[in-house]
Amino acid sequence: MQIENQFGKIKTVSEAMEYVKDGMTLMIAGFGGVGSSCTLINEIIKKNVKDLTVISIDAGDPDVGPDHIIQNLQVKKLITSHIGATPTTGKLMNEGKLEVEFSPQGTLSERIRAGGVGLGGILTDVGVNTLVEEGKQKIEVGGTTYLLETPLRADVAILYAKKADAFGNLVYDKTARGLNPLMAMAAEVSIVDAEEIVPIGAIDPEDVITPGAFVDIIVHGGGKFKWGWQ
Amino acid sequence: MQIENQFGKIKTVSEAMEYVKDGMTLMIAGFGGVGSSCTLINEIIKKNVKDLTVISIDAGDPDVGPDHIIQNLQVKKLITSHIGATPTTGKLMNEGKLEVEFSPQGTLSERIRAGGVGLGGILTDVGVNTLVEEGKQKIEVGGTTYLLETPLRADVAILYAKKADAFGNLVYDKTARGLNPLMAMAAEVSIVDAEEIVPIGAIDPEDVITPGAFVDIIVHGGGKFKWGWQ
Amino acid sequence: MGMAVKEKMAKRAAEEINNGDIVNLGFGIPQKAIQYIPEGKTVFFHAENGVLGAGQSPEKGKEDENLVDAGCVPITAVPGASYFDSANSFAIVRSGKLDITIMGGLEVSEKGDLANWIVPGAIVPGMGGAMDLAKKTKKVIIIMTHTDKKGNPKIKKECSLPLTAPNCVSLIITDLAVISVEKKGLVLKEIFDTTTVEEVKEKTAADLIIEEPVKVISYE
Amino acid sequence: MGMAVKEKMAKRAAEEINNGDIVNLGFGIPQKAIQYIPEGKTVFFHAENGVLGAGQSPEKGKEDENLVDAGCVPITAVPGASYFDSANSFAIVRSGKLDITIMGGLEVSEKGDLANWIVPGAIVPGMGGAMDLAKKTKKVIIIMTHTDKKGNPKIKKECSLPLTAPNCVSLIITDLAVISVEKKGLVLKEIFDTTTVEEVKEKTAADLIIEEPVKVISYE
Repeated sequence: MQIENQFGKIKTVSEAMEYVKDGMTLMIAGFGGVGSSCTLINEIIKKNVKDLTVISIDAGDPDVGPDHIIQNLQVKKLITSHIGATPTTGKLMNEGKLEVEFSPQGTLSERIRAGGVGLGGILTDVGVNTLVEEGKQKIEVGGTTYLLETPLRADVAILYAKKADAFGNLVYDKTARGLNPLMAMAAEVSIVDAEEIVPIGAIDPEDVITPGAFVDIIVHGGGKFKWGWQ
Repeated sequence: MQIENQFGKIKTVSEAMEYVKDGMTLMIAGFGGVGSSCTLINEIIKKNVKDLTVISIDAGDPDVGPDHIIQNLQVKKLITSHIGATPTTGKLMNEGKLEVEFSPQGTLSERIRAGGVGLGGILTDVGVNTLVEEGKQKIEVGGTTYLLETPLRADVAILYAKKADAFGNLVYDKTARGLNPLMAMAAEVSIVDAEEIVPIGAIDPEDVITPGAFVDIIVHGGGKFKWGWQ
Repeated sequence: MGMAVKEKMAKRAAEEINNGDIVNLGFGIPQKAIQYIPEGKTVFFHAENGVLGAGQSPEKGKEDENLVDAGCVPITAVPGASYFDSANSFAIVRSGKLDITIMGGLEVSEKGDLANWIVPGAIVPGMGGAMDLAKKTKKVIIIMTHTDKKGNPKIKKECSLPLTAPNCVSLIITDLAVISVEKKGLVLKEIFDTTTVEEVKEKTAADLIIEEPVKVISYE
Repeated sequence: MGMAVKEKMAKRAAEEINNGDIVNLGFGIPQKAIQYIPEGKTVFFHAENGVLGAGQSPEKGKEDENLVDAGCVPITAVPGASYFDSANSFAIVRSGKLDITIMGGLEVSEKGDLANWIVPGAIVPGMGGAMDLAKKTKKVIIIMTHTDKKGNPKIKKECSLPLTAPNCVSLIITDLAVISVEKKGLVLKEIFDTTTVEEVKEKTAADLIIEEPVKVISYE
């Protein structure tokens, strides 16, 4: 079926890749690769852009996810909560070849959300009196001490969705939601790899998780990860 | 059909009303009455609890919503964004019989969300260099000045939902969503007036807007507002 | 008699809207703009209570009590619409994804400061979503009468009323003229065919930059 | 030979879970607790990647690549489950709606400080969700060996490793004993039938309050 592309958001993968450039800040959605776009990750490796700052909840898995971009030495800085599943990432960090900034996972989610919804930061007591508080402003509210955590934004976010319509309304699938709706909001250009692209009106307004306002580019990648358990 | 009440959350309206007490902070969900629980508002008027601090996005409409509780002189303080549709509320404010704290609507939503998700506050530049900044801490992040807006929580929240299962998973209806999911998170006791109560498993996990973790009491009120346009 | 002046202002405002734009309309005259969107343009109207893709009023008797705009008036939803909670609704606003907001005004200053939430002497209604919208929308268009009921200018060097947001207005559409707020100052772009440049200058309490020829708007 | 010690610790931890509880299980031994929930108790397992109501593993060949736990292992969803994004997932944690989290530990102090995110000398894996969970869950249960591989006590007056969260642990379940963290200090509640109170005291580098009789746990 031919989908009417009335907002010009539906593009080819190579058109979308024009937005991915050296030195940029890139959000890679997904959790251990679940909810990541296999096609766009592979294309970024193929394009071999360098000096990226990557924001992702983890480094993925040795088999899937952002780790492959890191292994390929395209990343200078990683902002994440966990790299334990990917030995290469930790090795590069210890060798001084990769800067890693750790945020507690809930804090990382809220920092990305804050960037996405236009807040200047959030206060949380998670991390108070731990290494996480280093270099952060402490603020007292109602007798409790909080850390001021700053918002995160990116030039480009890449994410997987189950379904997108031509306006960019998105539906995710089960636990492949994760950070995806937050990163869609937090990037100058959000690129969605949709398993299925449907015409305007084909998604019930109640089912929309990410309104099309937050989506700039829609591609159909079609790539599939090979999972560890397969 | 008899619904199995395996978590004891399904109660009668009068059982639910035992949680509503003099002097408490009460969140009333809805937007101009849409998404408010007609039954619970009427019961609060009937119970005539006093000295309430009410948090609601507006004072409702002269015909529906929180305004009736305010008219009945049960409220000492209202935290809201708009009272323009209800002459009584403004009159009581001007006579000094009601304290009103105004927050910009988006800020109010984020303050309630912050209370709900356990944050110590949020930074926003909405309201900077206006009356809204009075008495608030100003914080500089990345060269921009933000107001520190504090979280809001309540003892009890009352809200309408289209559907609830026995665990309290909630589905809303169109624009009757509003602040409801945020208030459900932000109260010690959240009381949901569900149009329909269904057994566990009857709601698709993708359709759940408020997970049952945030819902304490489920009633079926059955009351219906008479709308201005009717 | 031609088109009523309120309609003219709404029609002129509608001309600012592009295909695919995300637009929030204030109550009253701004809402009339919806009728002047040309065929073929798909515009997503945002209502801050929680819908993107607000459509026309339903037929009488077909109203849905749970589908209303921010004025609690029954609406419909267009294809491609979505519903969300209030936090996500203002996420669209605060993140700068809203292309245009059209709202009323009490005063606009030379620098584009807006005052529209406290009416002097009246009951304070609260700012609702106006501060968020004025501060964060890409293009803020104010529709208002050029002067108040007593004939005092509403476009001034400085606002005397409490601000809704500083330095936020892009375009002012009055019953007399269209004035754009630019870095160099207020630029008189267009006048309606019912007035003159002189009258507009006289009724404006701020400097107006006039780049001749000023376009004259004539609506049938 | 009786039940393996890892299973015993998981079974003992499972006894802390009540009907209707919302529970997050860390990787490894904590996850075994799921098998010891008695029939008739409905427990909602939270996986921080975005599901409340995580169920048992699917049959081989019936895995859904988009339905996994926080370790990216395929799971199922129980009736009453819900999916959400990461912000809402940690909303459940941060708001205090999580009744119990069971996780591993490297060190626990007398005051209930927890260190479990930096393994000395190893690559730093990152804290993942552990800080959020440890800080904000109503009841934090730590399952760990009583001593490290060299025989050094892991329950100490003060943690020497960087903290995950201060003052957060409620209950410690080791291969030897069950110790509750109370205001008055560490209370030895139970010992497994493979050890003695004396051995537990010897292998603990903090004061233990002993309220006789200490219950002895014997699992078949």
